Amino acid sequence: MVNPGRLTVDLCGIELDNPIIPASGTFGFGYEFAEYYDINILGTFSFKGTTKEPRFGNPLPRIAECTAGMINSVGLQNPGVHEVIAHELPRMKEVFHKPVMANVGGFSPEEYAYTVSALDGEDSIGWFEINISCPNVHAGGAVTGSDCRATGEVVGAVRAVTKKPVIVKLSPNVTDIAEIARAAEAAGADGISLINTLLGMRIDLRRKKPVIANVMGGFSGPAVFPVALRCVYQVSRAVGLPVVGMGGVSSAEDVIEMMLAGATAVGVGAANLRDPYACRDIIEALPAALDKYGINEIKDIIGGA
Amino acid sequence: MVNPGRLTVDLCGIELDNPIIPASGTFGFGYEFAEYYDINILGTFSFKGTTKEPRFGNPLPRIAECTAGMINSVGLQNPGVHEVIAHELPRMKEVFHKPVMANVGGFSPEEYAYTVSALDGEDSIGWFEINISCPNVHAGGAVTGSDCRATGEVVGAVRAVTKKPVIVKLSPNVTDIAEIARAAEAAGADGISLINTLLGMRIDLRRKKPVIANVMGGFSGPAVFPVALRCVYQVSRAVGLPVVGMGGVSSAEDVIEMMLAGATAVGVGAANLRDPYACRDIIEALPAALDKYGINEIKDIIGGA
Amino acid sequence: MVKTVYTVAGNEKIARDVYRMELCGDTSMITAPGQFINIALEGKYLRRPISVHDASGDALTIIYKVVGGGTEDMSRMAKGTRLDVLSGLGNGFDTSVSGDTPLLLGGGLGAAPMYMLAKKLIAEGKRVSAVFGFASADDVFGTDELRSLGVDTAVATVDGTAGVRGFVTDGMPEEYTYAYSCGPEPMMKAVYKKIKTGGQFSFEARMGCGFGACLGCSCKTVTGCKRICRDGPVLTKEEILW
Amino acid sequence: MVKTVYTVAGNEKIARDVYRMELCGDTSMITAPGQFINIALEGKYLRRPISVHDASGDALTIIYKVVGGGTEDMSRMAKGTRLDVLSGLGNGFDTSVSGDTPLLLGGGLGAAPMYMLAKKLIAEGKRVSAVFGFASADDVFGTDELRSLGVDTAVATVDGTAGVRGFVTDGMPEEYTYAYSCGPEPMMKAVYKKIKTGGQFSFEARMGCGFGACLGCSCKTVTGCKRICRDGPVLTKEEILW
Repeated sequence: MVNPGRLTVDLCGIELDNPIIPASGTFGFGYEFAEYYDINILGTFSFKGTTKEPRFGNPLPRIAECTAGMINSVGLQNPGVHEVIAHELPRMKEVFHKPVMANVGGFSPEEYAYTVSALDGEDSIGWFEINISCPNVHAGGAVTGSDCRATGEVVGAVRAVTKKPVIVKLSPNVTDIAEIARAAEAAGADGISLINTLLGMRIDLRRKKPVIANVMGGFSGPAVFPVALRCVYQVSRAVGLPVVGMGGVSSAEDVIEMMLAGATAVGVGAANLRDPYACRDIIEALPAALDKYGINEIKDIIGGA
Repeated sequence: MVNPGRLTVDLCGIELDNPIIPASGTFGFGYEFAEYYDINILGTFSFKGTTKEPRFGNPLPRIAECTAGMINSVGLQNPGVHEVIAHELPRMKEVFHKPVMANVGGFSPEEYAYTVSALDGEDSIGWFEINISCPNVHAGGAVTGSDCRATGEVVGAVRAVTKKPVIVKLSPNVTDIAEIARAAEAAGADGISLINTLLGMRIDLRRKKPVIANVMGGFSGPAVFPVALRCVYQVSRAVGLPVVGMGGVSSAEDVIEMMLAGATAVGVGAANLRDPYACRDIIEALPAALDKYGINEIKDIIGGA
Repeated sequence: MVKTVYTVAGNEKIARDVYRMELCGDTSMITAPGQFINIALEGKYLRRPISVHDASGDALTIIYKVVGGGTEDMSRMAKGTRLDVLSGLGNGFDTSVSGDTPLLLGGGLGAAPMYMLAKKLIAEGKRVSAVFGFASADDVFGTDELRSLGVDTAVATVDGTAGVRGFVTDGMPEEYTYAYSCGPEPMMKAVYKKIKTGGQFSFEARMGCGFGACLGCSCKTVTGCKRICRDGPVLTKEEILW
Repeated sequence: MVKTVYTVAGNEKIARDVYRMELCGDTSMITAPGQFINIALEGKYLRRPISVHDASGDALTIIYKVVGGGTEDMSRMAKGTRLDVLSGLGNGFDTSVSGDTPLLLGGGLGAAPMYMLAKKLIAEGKRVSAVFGFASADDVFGTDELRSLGVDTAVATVDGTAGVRGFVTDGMPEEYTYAYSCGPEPMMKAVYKKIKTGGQFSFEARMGCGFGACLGCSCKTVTGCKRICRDGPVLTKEEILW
């Protein structure tokens, strides 16, 4: 690496050493991955989706295998924001010394605002990622992020209680994702992250019943990459905000492709579950991949396609 | 096979010897596949999407590879309905002696009605499949099938000009596919087929430009199977019509899974392109697969999950 | 958890649909019986979690059942095949609380981890007995091996074709100081209800990662929410909510 | 089109990123030079269409360039690897119209099908000459082989490191009765513009199926819409819209 800064990108005014961000729900609060490698090599990571109240989440089975991917139906399991502040963030801060992305879920604008307010005083938090698109907490996958008005209300409520950058995480399970992104932008979002999982399903042929106890769940993995790339392309052209692109990213090449489509930073989700070293390996592979495709600084390619 | 009728299903009042239907756009007008095997073993097939006027379709490249799938951007290339009647159907009838499914595309209710009227006198046609969901003919993938009102108008126009069963082919690129299916049912549809392709995209890292000349295209193959299965499950519970389930089906097991989800018959698309014998092999494998999972007659499992 | 490469050193059928695979590689991360490894398979997105049958030095043995495409692929693996594996997963059994005469209860494939557990208990000077339950005589495995360690091993089969007719709970001795159980949940639940002593129970679940990241295999316990893959797979009788 | 299995009988590098693979299997469906085969690769959804370099009896040779993951996998295939192949695809070159002194023009990997074409033309009693164009000397392949058939073979390289400096069109002889061309479109377009005789041009395209089903590689011609994979890959000068 001739140029040590060739991987840096700016995400809502905070510089990342590289664009790689383990996605919420695949990296816990980081400290367990810190047993495997120094997680400070990451750009940042998005911690486990946190809600006002503790949540056990959905019944088991929560996991189904698919060709080139998996379905999860965790359902926002988390110990609640106060427990997160009391026990998870202190453990996280012992091993991660960069600004972290705080992923927040909820069921009403007030609840989102409550959780963001509660976390806002944490210096370790660089950005909020507002998850309005979890397919696992409402019947049939209906989410706030399917509707422009509901999106605007949640984003507006959160915007009112924090000065930190607010990144809104969108669902791909919509007719027009650009329209939702514009609603988030109009309500004061600083960035957009996408895609959350595709709503998917598998059936167990032996039992002749859905594999997932909750019937449907969120489909992720390399299989969804072309859909994610398309959504990133559409959204990055529809709004004037930085985009965190994710969905099936598994290699340095995938990162470059996401950034060419319009992503400023790149989330890595399911890949962490198959291989706990996935993000480390991607970061290590990036310089050679940039060389291969004649790219000097990675920030130069954002939206280049 | 102890019971020779164990694979039969009834699709809108016409009995199929088995549920396997090569999907439109992957099987031409059948006569080329008839060089490889006797296509009369099929349940039926859906012929190449036909429009009022001849269409060349989209510029090349039209094809991109994906993990466990492919993107196509053919764009309804076809010689127009009159040429289809004059030259394609006669060739088809020489090799296929069962009722065929006539896939019809268009750009206005009047155009759909024109094409269906023109084809309605063809005795070889058993069903119309009304494609309101091709992602490759409008900017950004917007389609009639994204909107309940537009769906109702097209289905109503077609319904008025034919007494043959009208099957409406839906797009998965919508927020609520069940709602679109209900609109089709209310306008007089006799069946629903789904899913059309997911809107997807790839970027060529060497050229740093989209692989597909038209930027985005329709993503299909095993990667989309969990999304297709979910859509079939949702739609088959939302309407009282038979469903032709398709999307990534590649094996006899996939067929069983689709039918458990709610499909009465099962379309096979991209698999025909990777292997021209895919449908033959699936049909041959079905009896043993039924035995394995303790199924006597395949019609018994429709919607069983 | 350590990511490592194991090489297949042997792979043979030992009962109906059940195979024993010998693997060669570093096993130093296996610190207790009842832990598992998670194997990446070509063309399958999720790894396959398989409990450790035995491990020492450079040799590790697993016993697995062919239940789908992934395990079918495994059954065809030749000697020399290199496997990408996460090893040393899960807590494993705690032998320190067993008392002098622990009882091992294995149902079906749940018999697999009992061999390494028995070895450890015997090494600690305990007198071990075991009951293995299977559907039928064709499914029985691991009993001779256990007996060769000196473990008094009873067998129960549902159809009575081997050992006593019935379930594991029908073959249990009167006296034991502690119960270690692994098998299908209904079997473990029956054991849970029958034993008067303390016990440990090893659970199975569909896992996303196998190392505690995805919360795909969470379960509620007396002591809060636990991940089968990381906080388990072994739970104590006291913490199980049944 | 016939679906068949070919076994790798040889696989060696012959120029920069360029490999020759010898395959063993039924080649009876290859009825003309310029046809191609479509190879299924593990883990890749689309087959890889590769033009036939030579075919007779049970032996078929292809020449391919490593341009991505699929062809990279091919370059590592050992002798004995079995390949799922659709064979005998495309129309191939028509030698009946060549006249007595046909000229073969191959650009880069477009040189690959010229060997079998030359053999056929020579067998028909014609005197064949050829010009192969490459970027640089490291990329040159197939010329000695062609000369061994008695073909007067010139080479052009863009950087002048082998043969004449320039393009295929800079190395063309004055006299020939017909031109057969295969290579990148800009090269073929230059040939199209330069030749005074009739000619045939073999096209490349991203293909979905390779046998005419998907319409992924359609192109407009004087005689209507054609599929590169099935109605082509060879088009005549008269039908090309340039």
